[in-house]
Amino acid sequence: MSEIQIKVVAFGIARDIIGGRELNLKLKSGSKAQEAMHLLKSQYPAFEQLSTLNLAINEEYVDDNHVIIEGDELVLIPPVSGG
Amino acid sequence: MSEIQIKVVAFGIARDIIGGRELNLKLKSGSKAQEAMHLLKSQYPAFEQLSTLNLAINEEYVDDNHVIIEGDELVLIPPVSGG
Amino acid sequence: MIEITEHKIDVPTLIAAVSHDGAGATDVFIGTTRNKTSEKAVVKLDFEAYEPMAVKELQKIVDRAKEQWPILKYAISHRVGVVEIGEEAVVIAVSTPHRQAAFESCQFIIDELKKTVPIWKKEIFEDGDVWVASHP
Amino acid sequence: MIEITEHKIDVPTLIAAVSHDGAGATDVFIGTTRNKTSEKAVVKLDFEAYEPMAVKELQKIVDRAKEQWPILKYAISHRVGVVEIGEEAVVIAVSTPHRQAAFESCQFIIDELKKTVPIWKKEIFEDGDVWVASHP
Repeated sequence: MSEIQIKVVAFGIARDIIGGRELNLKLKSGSKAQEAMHLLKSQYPAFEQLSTLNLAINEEYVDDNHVIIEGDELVLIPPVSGG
Repeated sequence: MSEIQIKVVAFGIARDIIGGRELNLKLKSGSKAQEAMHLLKSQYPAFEQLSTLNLAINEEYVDDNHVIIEGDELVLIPPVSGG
Repeated sequence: MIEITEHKIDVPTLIAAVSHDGAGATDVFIGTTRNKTSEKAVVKLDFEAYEPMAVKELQKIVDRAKEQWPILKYAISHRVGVVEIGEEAVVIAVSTPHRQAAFESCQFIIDELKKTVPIWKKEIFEDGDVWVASHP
Repeated sequence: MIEITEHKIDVPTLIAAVSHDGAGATDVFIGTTRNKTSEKAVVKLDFEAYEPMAVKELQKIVDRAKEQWPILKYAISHRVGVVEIGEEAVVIAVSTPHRQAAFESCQFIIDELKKTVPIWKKEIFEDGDVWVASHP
């Protein structure tokens, strides 16, 4: 089964958890957002402690079933706290 | 029965109705606010057309039963429209 | 701070007046002169106030607001005299620890101001004028 | 106007940006840095934003607000970087024909901003820091 390589960008506490702004992730071709999330949570168990953790692609929130494609940039959105 | 003389001060449309800022009013001693109001409405029927007409004495609203005393300055408060 | 003024209201001064280190929220209401009422063109407004009583009534409103919300500081300024289109007729600024109280107390103050404070607004049109809300 | 900025927010500029001859009401919400959270002394805040998405999400909120209220003009500015005590972290100004819509739409925008816009606040204390709301 072919793999795709994607970039993950982190903000706020998610950046602290991965220890940097970005990381690369290998996923099976056809993976959904929830599978990427599962992989990230297994690599960084601290994500499990957050109140919420959302994903955005192309500056839009995506839901669990969104299919990730080669070249996508996944952005990790921990609980927002603007204002 | 003795009379008292009081000053009436008018604002807004009440000033237009009496044709000036002030007028003097003779009332029976012991008159209440409602009697002063009745007298004013009989002299200036246009007051009857207003949505409301309140009285203030000493910079406070007074109710119908407030007893007017010599030297009081009655202020006519037509419908307010600040803001 | 409560004032009735013949001069243009300086909004930044009012905002500065409610500055407080414990404030997380400030709400500022600005009532401006609209260019129309019920589709009739308004040229300008002319406000009249029974000033000492207006200040007293405003203070009563603030006191009632303080019983309901944790107001840190407040500033209220209302114009009298001619107010041109787009100019501020009234500005109310309130600072509170959290935002809900700022919105609610600021709205309470302007709502009550319109009910009890002895200030009168005359709308001036091209062809006449009218004391607002005088008649049913 | 929607902006994410590293510079101090100039409130009068935002108020001027929502000026409109048809406006009878302008509501301005100013979120400032409090000197404490839950009794712990805050030294300053540090905001981070995913800027292009934050602007897009703010625009979506404004679009939803416009469906519900007759907003004439709006201006939203949110700081990023270090914000000292008493400084503005966010300012939202909305002008409408009448006041109820100004209060409601302004409050809607700040309420929604806090739910969906990718901006993160770190509270910095004398002895450490914390990303606000990260954990249950």
